[in-house]
Parts: sequence; structure tokens; C-alpha cells
Amino acid sequence: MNMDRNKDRKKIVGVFFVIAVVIGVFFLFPDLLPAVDDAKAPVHTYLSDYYIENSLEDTGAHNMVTAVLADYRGFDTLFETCVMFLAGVTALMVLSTTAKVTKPERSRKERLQISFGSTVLDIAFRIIVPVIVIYAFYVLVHGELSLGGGFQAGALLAIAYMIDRIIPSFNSSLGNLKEETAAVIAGVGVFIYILTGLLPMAGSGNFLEYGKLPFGADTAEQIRQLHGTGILLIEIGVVVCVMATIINILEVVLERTEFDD
Amino acid sequence: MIDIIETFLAEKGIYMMTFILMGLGIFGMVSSGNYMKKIMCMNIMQVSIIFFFLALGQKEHGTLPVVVENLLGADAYINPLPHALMLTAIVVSLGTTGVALALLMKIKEIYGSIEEEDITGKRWKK
Amino acid sequence: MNLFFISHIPVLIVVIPLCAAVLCPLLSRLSPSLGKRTVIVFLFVVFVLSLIQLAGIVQSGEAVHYYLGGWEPPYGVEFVIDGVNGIIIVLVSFIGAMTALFSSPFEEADKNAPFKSAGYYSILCFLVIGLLGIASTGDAFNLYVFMEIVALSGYGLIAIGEEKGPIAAFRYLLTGTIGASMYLLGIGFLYSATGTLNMADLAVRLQRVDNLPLIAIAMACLIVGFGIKMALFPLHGWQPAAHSYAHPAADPMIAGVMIKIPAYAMFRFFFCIFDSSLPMMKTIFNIIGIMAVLGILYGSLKALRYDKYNKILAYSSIGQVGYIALGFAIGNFYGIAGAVFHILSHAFMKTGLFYTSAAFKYRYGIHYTDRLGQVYRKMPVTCGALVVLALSMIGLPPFAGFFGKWYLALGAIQNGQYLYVAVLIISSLLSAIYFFRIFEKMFMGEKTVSEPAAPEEYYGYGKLTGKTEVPLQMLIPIVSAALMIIALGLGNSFIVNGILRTTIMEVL
Amino acid sequence: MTILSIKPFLAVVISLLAALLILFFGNNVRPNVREGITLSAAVIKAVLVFSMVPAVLAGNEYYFCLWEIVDGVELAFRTDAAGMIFACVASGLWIVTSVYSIGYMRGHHEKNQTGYFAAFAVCLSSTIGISFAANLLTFFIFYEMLTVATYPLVVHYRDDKARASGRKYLAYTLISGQLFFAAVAAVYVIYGTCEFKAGGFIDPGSVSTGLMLMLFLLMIGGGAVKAGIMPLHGWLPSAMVAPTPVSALLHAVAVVKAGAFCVLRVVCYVFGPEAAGWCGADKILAWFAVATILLSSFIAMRKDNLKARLAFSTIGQLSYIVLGISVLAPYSITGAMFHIVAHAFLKITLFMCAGAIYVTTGLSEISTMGGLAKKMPVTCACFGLASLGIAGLPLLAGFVSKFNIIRGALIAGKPLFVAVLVAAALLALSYLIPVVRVFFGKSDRSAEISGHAQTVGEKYGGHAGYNDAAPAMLIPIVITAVVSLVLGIMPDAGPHLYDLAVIAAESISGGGGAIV
Repeated sequence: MNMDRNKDRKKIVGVFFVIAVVIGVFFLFPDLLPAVDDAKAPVHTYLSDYYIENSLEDTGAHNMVTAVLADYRGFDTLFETCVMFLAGVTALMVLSTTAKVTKPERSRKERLQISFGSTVLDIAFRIIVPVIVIYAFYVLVHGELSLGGGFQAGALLAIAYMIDRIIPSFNSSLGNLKEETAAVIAGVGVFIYILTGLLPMAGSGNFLEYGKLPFGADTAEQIRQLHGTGILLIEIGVVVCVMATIINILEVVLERTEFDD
Repeated sequence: MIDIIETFLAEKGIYMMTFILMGLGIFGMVSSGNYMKKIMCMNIMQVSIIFFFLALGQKEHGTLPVVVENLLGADAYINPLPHALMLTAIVVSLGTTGVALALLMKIKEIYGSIEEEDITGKRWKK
Repeated sequence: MNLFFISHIPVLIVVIPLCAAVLCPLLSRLSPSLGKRTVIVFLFVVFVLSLIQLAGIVQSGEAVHYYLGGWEPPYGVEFVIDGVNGIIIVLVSFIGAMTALFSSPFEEADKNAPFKSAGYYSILCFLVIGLLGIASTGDAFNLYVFMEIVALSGYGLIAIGEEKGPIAAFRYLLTGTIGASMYLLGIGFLYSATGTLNMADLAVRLQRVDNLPLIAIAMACLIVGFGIKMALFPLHGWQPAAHSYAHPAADPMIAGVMIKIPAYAMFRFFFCIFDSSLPMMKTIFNIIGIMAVLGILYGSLKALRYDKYNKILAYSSIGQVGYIALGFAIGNFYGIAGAVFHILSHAFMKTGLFYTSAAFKYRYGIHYTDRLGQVYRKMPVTCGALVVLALSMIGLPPFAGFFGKWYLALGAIQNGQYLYVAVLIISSLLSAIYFFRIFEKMFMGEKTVSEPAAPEEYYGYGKLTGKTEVPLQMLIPIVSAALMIIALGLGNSFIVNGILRTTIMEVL
Repeated sequence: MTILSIKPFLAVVISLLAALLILFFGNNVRPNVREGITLSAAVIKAVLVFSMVPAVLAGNEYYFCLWEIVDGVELAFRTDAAGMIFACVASGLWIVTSVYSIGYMRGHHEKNQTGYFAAFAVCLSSTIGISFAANLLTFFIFYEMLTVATYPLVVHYRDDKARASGRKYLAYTLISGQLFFAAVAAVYVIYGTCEFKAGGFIDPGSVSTGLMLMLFLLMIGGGAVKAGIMPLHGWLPSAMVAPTPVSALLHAVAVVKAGAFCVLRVVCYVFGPEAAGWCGADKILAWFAVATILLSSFIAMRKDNLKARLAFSTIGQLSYIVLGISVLAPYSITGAMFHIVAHAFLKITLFMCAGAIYVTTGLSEISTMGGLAKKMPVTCACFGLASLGIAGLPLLAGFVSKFNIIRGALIAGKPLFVAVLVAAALLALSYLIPVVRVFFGKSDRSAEISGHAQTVGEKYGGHAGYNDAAPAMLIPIVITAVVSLVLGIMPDAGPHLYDLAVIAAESISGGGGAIV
């Protein structure tokens, strides 16, 4: 008991120490960072201006964040997607050495009984799932125009699957993926991205240079459209990868842990 | 006097908060004995850095960096670059957390606990 | 066609193994060993490409720039490859390919669980990709992404290792995330002052920044970030456990290369981006020097205490990373050349030594040096390579380790930093103690190696066969590491004068 | 004139190749093949080395450069007169020692012979490398190679005693090697070159006295440890646990002579007499040498173990060489260099005799060897001859060298050293002659000895009653004894080693004015 109090006191001292150090640094060097909202700060006058002024013209994407993410810095995003894939594979590898938990196979009748507790909720979820899927596609294709993009769409699709999977009363309407299969699909998703990057090389462009996708484009407008195509293609890759990875992790966890129903 | 503090807080307050958040995150990672709490503190730290970048991207009178109808000029939009960077950082931290949780499950299976004291006392120390 | 191919080499070096890594699970579905073979073959292809690239750079004497997505820097991400990272890419791809080959007896393709070896190879390949990316990139944020790729694959390979692997990986994950976050924070500070992320552009625009506290804090963040990643002395906590318990076949890569590449990135930041004429640079270098000196002594002394082969090697790595940091702290041509050369030579030495460690585990399940008695009669080639590598670690000529030390000593003497020379000598002698102790146990100890009577007593990885030396896939990497040490030692002047000199001179 | 030729390099590499072959075949082939490799490599090496003598005598140098190893320093070999002397001795004696080794190892049924012969070959490779090295870095590479290659020989028996002495050996040599390394690096940074030059490349006054003295001491330390100058001699007596051929090699040819040669290179080819005299290093070195000569003689008198007594005798004799060098007079340098030759032949004879006695009779303590001469007349006679040579009696090789050193010291006006040298010669008599007297004296235990000899003889030769050492051991002993006799009468016989020493000394003092 006494020890605990001592520990707590130490923690409080630590917290105040951290706060004091940060405040101290800020009062010692008030000009350390530019003021928030200061439009004249170097952050806002160099690259930022270029992106804001040229992104629509360069890439045809109305959403500048998407333009930066998927086009100007598309290479970062490729590896961001790889991080997802890698996380899924790693989780699978880490947990694959432990034995799977065998769960008793339940009959359909039983499954229908164990649910969220009420028919209303069950039915509600049944209705929600298709809506989520449709919304996900909307988010995907709308990414370059307004807010949205592959990661969000992938997450939404995964949620649709998740609901389908964890509500016991569902009759597996979307099918039951094995975690290894999910990892394979995630890999294919990344590969779509890589292929999109490699294609412009055939048109004497650099890696990920969408403007030189070998689909025949001459005018500036067509090139802009090609950028749109490129962004869409990689977003599809991202969607597949993110969705499969989330499913992968979910399956790994579900198979190896005993949850209280 | 109050004016000065007010402008200071207005200009730098958000940075101060993010750094305090980061400091607390690291402090929590070091001090807490529960591995789950360590992961949470790790997330707090990562989020604070995301905040820091987003605060850098703020601009007076700036709006969302989406061209709705016509381009309004550079002053009208906030900086899109930090947002793009932070999307990447978020995904990376998501991946890290996922792996951390998987590891935690594994640790729980091996040691039967996620308290550092139990693990150190039992088997970690040679 | 020929030209097309050549101009894309910088990105192909990263993308080709990436294809293998992401398709590895799929290919393993088709045929159990297909994915694994693809990874090995692709990594060898990358090694050849990296050699072609290096030859081009040496011939032209200019750095290669590759604009990803066709966007010119600073708007897009670019790859910049000059002499220094050209040779580091060769190093990474060579050791990566060799390690992939080395792993194949450990990860026999299993029809019932095809994913097991596929997942391992995928993660290993990602480790190589991340390291190649860090070495190639010219963009500060891109470096962060690659750093995370390296870290994540590192966590995976450590976690699937031996008994305490998961917990070692978890600790590395916590520490490594702090490191990466500190790096990101440092980038954030620099970004706030310059508004750019491209390294070359940062260097130009930083010269106009007179906000010294900001630069100092950014540097501190970067030192902590890189320091954690490369296990520099006070920030090394995660390293010994991680290197001891990682997957034995991937351990060579983790211990040999994974902690060297952040050191290279540190070189990029401190010599290519920051203005070395700043008055506080001297203080910063002195701080790095103190960390390095303490690390060298700590690592060497700590290694004496352990009996576990991997632990000895891990602690010796802490000391050896100190050598590299020492070279940066010295900061003149010889110092930097010594540091970069030591990155190369130590990568081969440590990788080779971990190969031998894995070979002992594979054949006889040996973890402790006590059990190495007379093992050389059973595994003569492995032990011969071990002797060469260990002598190089001690720093005896004509092996590569000596010349790394030689350049560092030259640099330190040129600057009049005699303390550093003394530390180099002391560390050599300490490492002589722990390596000769291993020799004594190996060559003079009682015979402790024995064939287990029954298969269930057997705790090695390989199948029990009549042969006592490890299979050819493992012998080739072991022998090639030893040969590379000799070649690097005798040919060090080709590397230092032929490849590194122009780049380092530009930087200074 | 410089002749570009691959010969020096080949001479170095041939035994390295032999070592690899020996290791490769290992125990898979019959011992005859393995020893055949050793012997043929030894012969080829000797032929290569001796074939270069005439050109060197004519004032030419062979030169071979592999490639630039670091900026401005090449991995290069140059056969100057001084190096030639050492190489001739080493390569010539390798043949003898190989033959002897074969006899000894078989007679003794040693284990681990493969490793033994391989390490032996590497040792010789590095010794030739040391003698032909054209610059400090090449020299250092082979010097450290020698350190490492000798280690397996020292710990050959692999018991606790061997391990302890192996550790001791490594501690001494590695520490001094590392200090030598620091000094080489410093010299390279300060002077931008590492090339050996007769008369030295360091100018007096180029750096402060303190720094130069420090550099000198660091470098000399490397040589002094191997040459066994007190107080750095500790490893040498304890390394006696090794088999006798190793002791013979260590204490007569390769290691200790490499140390002495290192001192010669540093004093005469790096610093030069002038700079060495300027910073006062010569006096320090000389006094250490004097102290070592006297102390080691006194210690040697008290040792009953034959090998230990010889070891301390070695320590004393090597300090002769060092003293000769540090007198810095042309005659004394000639004498010092010739003493490398003379002492090599004499001491190897002594050691081989000790080994032969041990293998044949199992005796290692002097006090138990009474009347041995009756059983082993030839061995004992050779031992007596070599003892007299070590003491410096005229008509034996030791006399020529000691006479030259004394002459140099007299000319240089250092009578104290002359006194020490003469005293040391008497001391050498006083610790070696008693051994000979025991051999030729009466014995009350000869029956016991002959009993043992019979069993050993049976084991070895297959026929009982064998008394003197086996031919494989006896022939080398006789050869070296005869050579040391011949060299005493005609110092210039054979490959003109005395002339080489004179040439080297002239080239060293040619540029220097400090020599009085």
C-alpha cells in the first residue's frame, strides 16, 4: 500500500517535471517555432504554395491532399501500403506458432439464437452491410475529388466483413476468408500498386509517372486524365491491401483467442 | 501582461500542448508496468507528433485543401503537405500498433501476464 | 532497351525485391518453395544491378538522381545515389541475398504450412527493401517510411525467433517507435524552419536559417532517433536481447546490417544537410564522440561477462557501432572514410559471425560458447571462417577490421584527439580477450559436441544426417563473408580512394 | 638499382600456400604427403631466397609491389641487404627445423600435427614477409600475422599450462602490437610516408623531442616484446611449454629474431641513427639492453630446466643485438646483424639438442642428465660446441658478431658497453659450461636413463638399444653445428651473409653524420 503511494507520488512528480521542461523550453526560446496560423512561415511559402497552385493542373485531382499523397509523394504511399501488408504478415507469423483455438461448431439454429440479443439489431446490421460496401466504393472513387481515398475505403470494406464475421447469427453472406488467403490478397493489392508504377516505364516515364502511362495521351487534358487513372489504379491497390490486411489481422486474432461470446 | 501571455498561448500554446502530450507519452512508456498501457502511451506519443505536424499546416483564413469550384489562390487553403505526410504516419502507427498487439497476445500466451513485474520476475531475468 | 534499363536501376533495386516480397505468399500457394526461390533469385538480381549502378557512378564520378513519379525535387521524392550510398547498397543487397540463401535450410518449404516459409521470406525481403530504401532515398520523410519498414520487419523477425523472442521484439518495438518518432519530430522541426523535405534542398535552405535553438533541438532529436536505431551507447537497451533471440537465420541481417544503415543516415544528416561550419557543430560532435567512447568501452567490457555466443556478439556490436559514431565525431576525411569503411567491414564481420552462430545452432543446437569444445573437427570450414572473422573483429591486419581502425586512428591523430586512439586500442584488446576465449573453448576445450543419441534429444534445426558440416546453402554465405573480409582488407584503398573519396570530399 | 621481380612475393606466399594445402588435405592424407608439402615448400622457398643473394650483394634490390594498400602506401616487398640476411637465415633454417620437426613429432607421437605444420608454415611466411617488407604497414601486417600464427604453436598441447602461457604470450604481443599500430598511424599522419629508408626518413627536429621519443618508444615496444627485452620478456620463458621444435623456432629463428629485426628496422630505417640519437632514444634502449643482458644471465644460471635456461640465454643474446644496434656505430650494426645469423644457428642447435635429449630419454632437468654424453655422444658434442659459440669463443660464429659489436662500441667511445659485453660473454660461459660438464661428467643414474632410452627407442625406431637421437633429429643438429663452426672460421662462406651485413651497415650510416 505504502509502496503504491510512493509510486504514485513518483509518477506525479514525473508528470510535472515533463510539463515544466516543455514550458521552460518554450519560454527560453520563444521563437523556436513559427506561430500557428502565421501565413508567412517558411512552411506555408515554399512547397505549400506550389502544391496549392499547381496540383489541379498537374494531376487533375481536386483534393490536394490526395494529389500530394497519391501523386507527388506516391512513392511514400506505396511503402505505406507495404507497411500495412507487412503488419498483417508479421501478426500472422507471430501468432501462427501458437495453436489455434478450436471452437465448437454451432448449428444454424444455435447461431441464430446467439446474436446481439435482439432481432432488430440483427436485421439492422443486415441492412447496414450492403450500405457500407456501397459507401466504400463511393469513398474510393471520390478520393481525388473530395475527401476520401483508398485507406478509408479499405477500412470500410473491412468493417463490412467484420460485422459479417463477428455477428454469430449471420449466415456468412460474404464468405469466410482464411487468414493466409487474406495475406495473399493483400500482397496482390500491393502488387497492383507496383504494376501501376511500373507501367509508365513502358512509356519512357519514371516509376509512378502516371502522365506517361502507355495509354496514348497527347494533350495536357489527356495527361491530366491519365493522372486521374493512375491515382484510381493505385487507390484500388490500396483498398485491396488495406481490406485484406485488416481481415487478416482479425482472422488471426479470432482464430487464436477465446472470446467470451 | 495578460495580453502577452494570451498572444503567446495563441501562437505557441498548441505546440506546448503537443510537446507536453509527447513528454507524457514517453514518460508513461517508461514508467508504467503494464504492457498494454505502454502501447497506449506509445500511441499518445505518436498522436502528439501528428498533432505537431497538423499544427504546422494551419494557416490563417485557410480552408480545406480541396478545390471546390475555382482555385482561390495560395492563401485560401491550408498546407496540404503535412496532411499527406500525417496520413502516412497514421497508417504507419496503425501498423506498429497492430504488430504490438499481436506481440502482446503472444506474450500473454507465453507468460500468462502482461505485467512487466511478473514477466521480469519469472522468466525474463537470467 | 539497354539505356531504358540502366536509367531505372535506382528504383528497380528497390522495386524488384518488393515484387518478390508481396508476391511471395501467392507464389507459395502455387508451389511451396516457389516463393522462397523467387525471393532468393530476385535478391541476387538486385545484387547484380547494384554492382552495375556502382560501376556507373564510379565511372562518371557523379551522383545519380532518380525522380520518382517524374516530379522534380523538392516537389516529389527523389533517389540520390553517390559513391557512399552506392557501395552501401551493394553491401546491403549482397548480404541480403546471402542471408536469403542462408535461411533456406532453416525454412524448409512445408506443404502443410506453405505460409510459414513464405511469410518468413516476405518479411526478410522487406527488411532488405527497407535498408535499400534508406540507403537510396534523398527525401527525409521517405527515409522515415523506410525506417518503419525496416523496424516492422525487424520486429517480426525477432518475434519469430527463439524463446524470449516475442518479449525482445516488444521491447524493441517500444524503443524503436520512440526512435522513429524522435526522427519524425526532428524532421518536423527542420520542416518548420525550411518548408521542405528534400535533403539537398534542406541543406541549401538551412543555411539561411539563423534559428540556432531550433537546429540544436532538431539535431538532438535526430541523434536520439538514429542513436536508438543504431544502438548507440546510452540508447542501446533493446539491442542485446533483440540480437540474441532473433530468428537465427535472419539474425545475421539484423545484427550485421540493420544497425549500420541508420548510421549511414546519420552521416547524411550531419555532414550533408547540416552546415558543418556552425559553431555548435563542434559541441555536437564532441557529444557524439563521448557517446561513442563510452559505448566502445561499455560494449567491449560487457561482452566479457557473457557466455552466450550471441550475447557476446551483440555487446561487441554496441562497441563497434561506437567506432562508426567515433568516425563521425572525428569529422575529417579519414574519420568519415573510416566510419563508412567500418560500416562495410563490420557489416561483413558481424554478419559472418552470426552466420557461424546460426550454423552451430543449426547443426548442434549450440548457444553457449562452453559447448563449442572441439567443434572444429566437425565443422572445419565454419570454424575457419569464424577465426578469420574474429581476427578481423579484433582488428588484426590484413583483414578489413584493421583498416577501419587504421583510418579512424589516422583521423583522430590528425585532429590531435589521442584519447580516441587510446580507446580504439583498448577496445581491440578487450575484443581480443573475448574472441580468444572463444578460440580457447573451441580448439582447446574438452570435447562437448556429440551426436545426440535420439532425435528427440536433438535441438538443432536441421535434419539429422551423417554429415557434420552445414549444407552448401549455408556454407556459401559463411565462406563468402570471410572472403569479403580479406578482400575488403587488401583492397581497402580501392574503396576509400576510388569510391568514397570524391563524395566525402564534396561533403566536407 | 632496383629489379622488379615477383620473387620476393613468391618467397613469402609459397609457405602460405603450403599452409593452405596442409589444412585442406588435413588428416585425409598420409602424414608423408603432408610433410612432403612442408619440406618441398621449405626447399623452394630457400632456393628462391638464396637465388636473390648475388644481385643484392652486387648492390641491387629486388622490388615487388602488389597494389596500393592505403593512400600512398603499397603492399610492397623490397630485398635490401638487412632483410636478405634475415630471410636467408629463416628460410635456411626452416628446412632444418622441418626435418627435425618431423623426427620430433613422430618420435613423440604428437596430436594435432596438421595444425602444427600449417601454423609453422604461416609463421615462416610472415617471417619472410617481415624481412622483405618495404614499408612500415606491410611490416606491421606480417608482424601481426606472426603473432597470430605463433599462438597455435605455443598452445600446442592444449592443456591448462599451455593455455596460460598462450594467454600470456598474446597479452604481451597484442598489446605491444596495438601500440606499434598507433605509432605507425602517427608516423604516417606526420610524415606522410611509411617507406623504409636506410638511414631513416625522420629528420631530427621535425617534431618535438617528447613526441618523437614517445613514437620511438611505442614502436620499439613492439620489437622489444618479441625480442624479450626486460621487463617485457615475461612471455618467453612461459612459452617453453610448447614442443621443442617450436621453442627452437620461437627462440632462435622466427619470433625473437623478428623482434630484433623490428628494432633494427625502427632504429635504422625509420628513425635513422641521427634522429634516434637526437631524441636520446638510443641511450634508453642501450641501458635496457645492458640490464637485460646481465639480469638474464644471472637468472639463467639458476634454472635447472634445460629449456628454461636456454630461454633466458636467448633473452640475453637478443639484447646483444639490440645493444649493437643502439650503439649506432657501423661496426656494431654489422655485428648486430651478423649476430642474428650466428645466434640463430647456435641457439637452434642448442634447442634441438635439448629436444633430442627429451625425446630420446625423457629428461628435461639438467641435474638428471649426468653422464648423458656416454649415451648420446654426438648430441652432447654439438651442444658443447654451440655453448662455446654462444659464449663467443673464437673460431665460432658468435665470436665474429661479438667482436664487431665490441669494436663498434670502442670506436664510438662507449667503454662501459665494452665491459658489459665482455662480462656477458663470461656469464654465458658460466651458465652453459656447467651443462656441458654435467653431460660429460659422471653419472650414477645412467642405468635408469638407458632403460628409458630403450623404451623410447623401441617406440620410435623399432629396435632396442638405440642410444643417440634418431637420424631425423640428429642430422639437423649436426648440420647447424657444422654451419656455426664454418661461419666462425669463414664468416663469408655460403651466401656471403657477413658481406650483406657490411653492405647494410654502410647504407645505414652512409647518410648519417651522428655516428662517430
